[in-house]
Amino acid sequence: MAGKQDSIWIKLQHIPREILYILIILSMIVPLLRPMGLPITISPQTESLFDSLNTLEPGDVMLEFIDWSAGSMSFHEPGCIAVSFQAVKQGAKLVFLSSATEGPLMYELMLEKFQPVFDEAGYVYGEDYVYLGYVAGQETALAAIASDIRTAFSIDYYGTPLDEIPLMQTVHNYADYSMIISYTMGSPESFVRQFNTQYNVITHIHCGEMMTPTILPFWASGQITGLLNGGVGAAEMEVLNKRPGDAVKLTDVYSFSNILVFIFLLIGNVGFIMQRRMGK
Amino acid sequence: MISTDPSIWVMAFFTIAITSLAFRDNPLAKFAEHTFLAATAGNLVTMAWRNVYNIGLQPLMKGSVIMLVPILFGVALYTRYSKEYMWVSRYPTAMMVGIGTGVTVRAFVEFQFIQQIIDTFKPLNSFNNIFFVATVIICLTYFIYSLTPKSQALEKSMSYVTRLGRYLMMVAFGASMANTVITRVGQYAGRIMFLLYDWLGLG
Amino acid sequence: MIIASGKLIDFIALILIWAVAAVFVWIVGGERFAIRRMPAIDAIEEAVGRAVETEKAVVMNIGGGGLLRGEYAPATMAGLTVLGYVSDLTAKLGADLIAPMYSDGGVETIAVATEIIRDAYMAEGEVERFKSEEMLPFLPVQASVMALADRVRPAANIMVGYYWHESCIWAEAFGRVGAIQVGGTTNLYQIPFFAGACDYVLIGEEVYPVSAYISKDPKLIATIVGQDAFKWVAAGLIILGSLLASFGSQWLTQFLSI
Amino acid sequence: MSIKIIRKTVPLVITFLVGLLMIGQWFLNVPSLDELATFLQQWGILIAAFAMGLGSVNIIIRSVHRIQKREGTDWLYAIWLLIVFFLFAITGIGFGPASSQYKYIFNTILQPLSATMYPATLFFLVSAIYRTFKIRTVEGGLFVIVSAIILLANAPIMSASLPFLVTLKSWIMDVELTAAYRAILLGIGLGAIMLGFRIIFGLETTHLGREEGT
Repeated sequence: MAGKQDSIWIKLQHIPREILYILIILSMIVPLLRPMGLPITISPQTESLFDSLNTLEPGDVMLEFIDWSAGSMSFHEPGCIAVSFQAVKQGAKLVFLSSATEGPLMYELMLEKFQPVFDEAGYVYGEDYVYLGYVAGQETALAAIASDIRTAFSIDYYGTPLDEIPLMQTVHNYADYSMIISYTMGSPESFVRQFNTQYNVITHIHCGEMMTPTILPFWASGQITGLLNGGVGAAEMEVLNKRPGDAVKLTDVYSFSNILVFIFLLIGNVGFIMQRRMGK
Repeated sequence: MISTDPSIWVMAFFTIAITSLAFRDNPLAKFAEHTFLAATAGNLVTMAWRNVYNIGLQPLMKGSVIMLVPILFGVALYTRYSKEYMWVSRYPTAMMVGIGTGVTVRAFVEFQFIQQIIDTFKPLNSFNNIFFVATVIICLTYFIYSLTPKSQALEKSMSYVTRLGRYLMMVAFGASMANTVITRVGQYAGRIMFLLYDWLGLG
Repeated sequence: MIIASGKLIDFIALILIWAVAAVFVWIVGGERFAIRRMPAIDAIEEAVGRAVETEKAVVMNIGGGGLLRGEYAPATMAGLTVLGYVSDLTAKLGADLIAPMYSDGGVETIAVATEIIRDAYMAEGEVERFKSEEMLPFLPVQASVMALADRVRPAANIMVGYYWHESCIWAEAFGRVGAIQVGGTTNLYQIPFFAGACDYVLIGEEVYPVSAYISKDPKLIATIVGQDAFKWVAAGLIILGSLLASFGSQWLTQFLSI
Repeated sequence: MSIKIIRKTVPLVITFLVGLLMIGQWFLNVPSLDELATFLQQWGILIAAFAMGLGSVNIIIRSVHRIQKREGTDWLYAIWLLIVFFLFAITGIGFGPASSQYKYIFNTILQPLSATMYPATLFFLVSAIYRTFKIRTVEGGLFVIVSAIILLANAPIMSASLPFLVTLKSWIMDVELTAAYRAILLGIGLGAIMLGFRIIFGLETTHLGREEGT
């Protein structure tokens, strides 16, 4: 009897990993095919980003760092679209740039989806928004962009010299940036250091949920104004915009897979504890 | 309808090949990983070249001779592959490290020391505030490593505080860990979306 | 005013921190100080011992940060110190060591690691056991990590350095085959994973004093002491500021913002 | 002696001067320093761009070695690696990254790979959570229990039906976690300032490579 019970607890701890993987994949497929539309609560971090975006006046310049790689496209792209939508609604001018190597191609993929918004708002490339491309050097480059954007870029992504672009004629350094936002999976702190600490430029960050804890202390101290928490934050932003998109779709996925992972954790630990108890 | 676009099929193949790595180490995954490695390096060179050309070579050709200096420094980096001339690459490295360190360190005092301390000044009038201040201090003592001759005698009692600090950090790490799951799920769901919608044409 | 506005205290603080460090490094010295116990490092000796008993190998790797980039180099250097320690132990006690290298950590990282291991084996007079090809396999891709774990089934897996997503793959691949794991990285958002998956973990900045702990070099210890002094200062300031805030005074906040 | 000065001392002096200059520019109101710093930052970007090629050279060297060794099927992978690398580099430099050719190969080859590579860690994560995250000690127990709570709170379906989860999560995130991470960040901040000291004053020279040839 005891031996039989023992084996159950041990078995519980040795479910083949293939089964776990298939279950987790299923937990993503099902909600994507059968969306449920769960309510989304807005976190204070997203709220402060939204409020801050709403203070943009027509003509203000916002720097957007397209620093995600294809890996986090699934939530950074909707996040960027949602933020840019709100900025366009406020009439702000957008300067896109990248300090990550996959950035330029990510920008083009994002633009394919965002172009209709620009067209609707009557935004013209070069006058209302511009893309400058990639700059090497990470934090050194950020410092350069803050102090003089022309040291980092001489031409835009498509080869036009900056001085021939109408929008860029009034954009030189930190004094001309109303706020910046970085969509990054790299080092969000470096943006805060170079823009906020030095020049008090309003700094927003959109990073993966896994990195949010590491920069929460900076949000609490006000060094970061708006903090978009990965896919969850992107979904909240879409809700605030009243334009539900890809990020909202992801929300259902979180429900299923998080509960599943919770169950794995539970099974593993129940098996472990019971086995230990039986052993005694 | 399942896609008929060959490039979608290539994309689906790579997606599945990389995923298969989690199940078992296999040649397809290895093939896909090598492709990834090479393509990333190629992309890096492409992007770096644009920078070298736009910031360095073009101004040089337009007559700003001073750009010759950083270009020579950049080229000198590659001497590290020769045993004899490796020391030349120290010049650009020293330059790069000097600029990088200066740019970072100058901000740290305010950014990650004083500002963070200021924000911890909380009136001790609620449980949350007291808990907050206490947690910061207890966890901070975990990161004090050196012992003076005097405090060596106190090591044992100090170790209780460090252990408490470790517990408090473990709670924070547990929370971060759960957040990692949601990030990875969100990222991978993007691939599932691609496979379901773009490749298989469902939904 | 020559000092930029709002930066006076920051400037003074920077000079003060550096001055104290200089005093400890060049005047006081670190001989009188010790580093507190680090269970993760102590565990390494035990793990190597177990490897000898079970005739299994020890795997040690130093992450993918390389030595060129400012933010990652310190962690890699700490990893190299631990690698030196581990290879001393394996050379002395007789376990096999495998130190896989991966990513574009750079030729210099691999060269330095090779030298470190060779030196350790040379010092123990075991130079014939040093085989760079087998000891330092180059694993460009994660698939080979899993293959290595399955093939070698080591007794211990030690990971100290700068890690990104690969921390997960390494720890899981070697955890599966039952290795004792010691993890340490300065990448903040990978620490939680190490904290959960490894038997012993070095939390963030704890990676740095490791060199001082292992080598007992007075100069290194002195820097650590200088650093610690300001942790006490920070703790003191926090207590003072909170007490002042309790009585409604913002004096310290204003002073520090000058 | 003079060889040592050229090979070792001058690089250290460069780091020292450049580092102090960048720090001075930040704290002091001296316009000429600003100009110099702007200049140096541009140089820094340019050298960093050159440095990005180093990784590729490493990859090429390693692949050539692997091809020369002809071990099993390993060298075939190495050949494939070189082919893809040059496909990207030549297309990218020849046509430019904004060209339709480059966009095509990027979107078909690199984009799906990069998009799967890091997210696929999910599977390793899941099996590690199931297999290794056990309540063995107090530390482990706290870790597992808090993970479990946040996992549930992160599932909108649970947090919608059990509102206390949201309260609990926001307490953990805003009070406990922020405080604990703040302590870690303070430590790291001091560590970075001290590392800057060691680099600028030449105590830390590992980035300059081995002593050989000095």
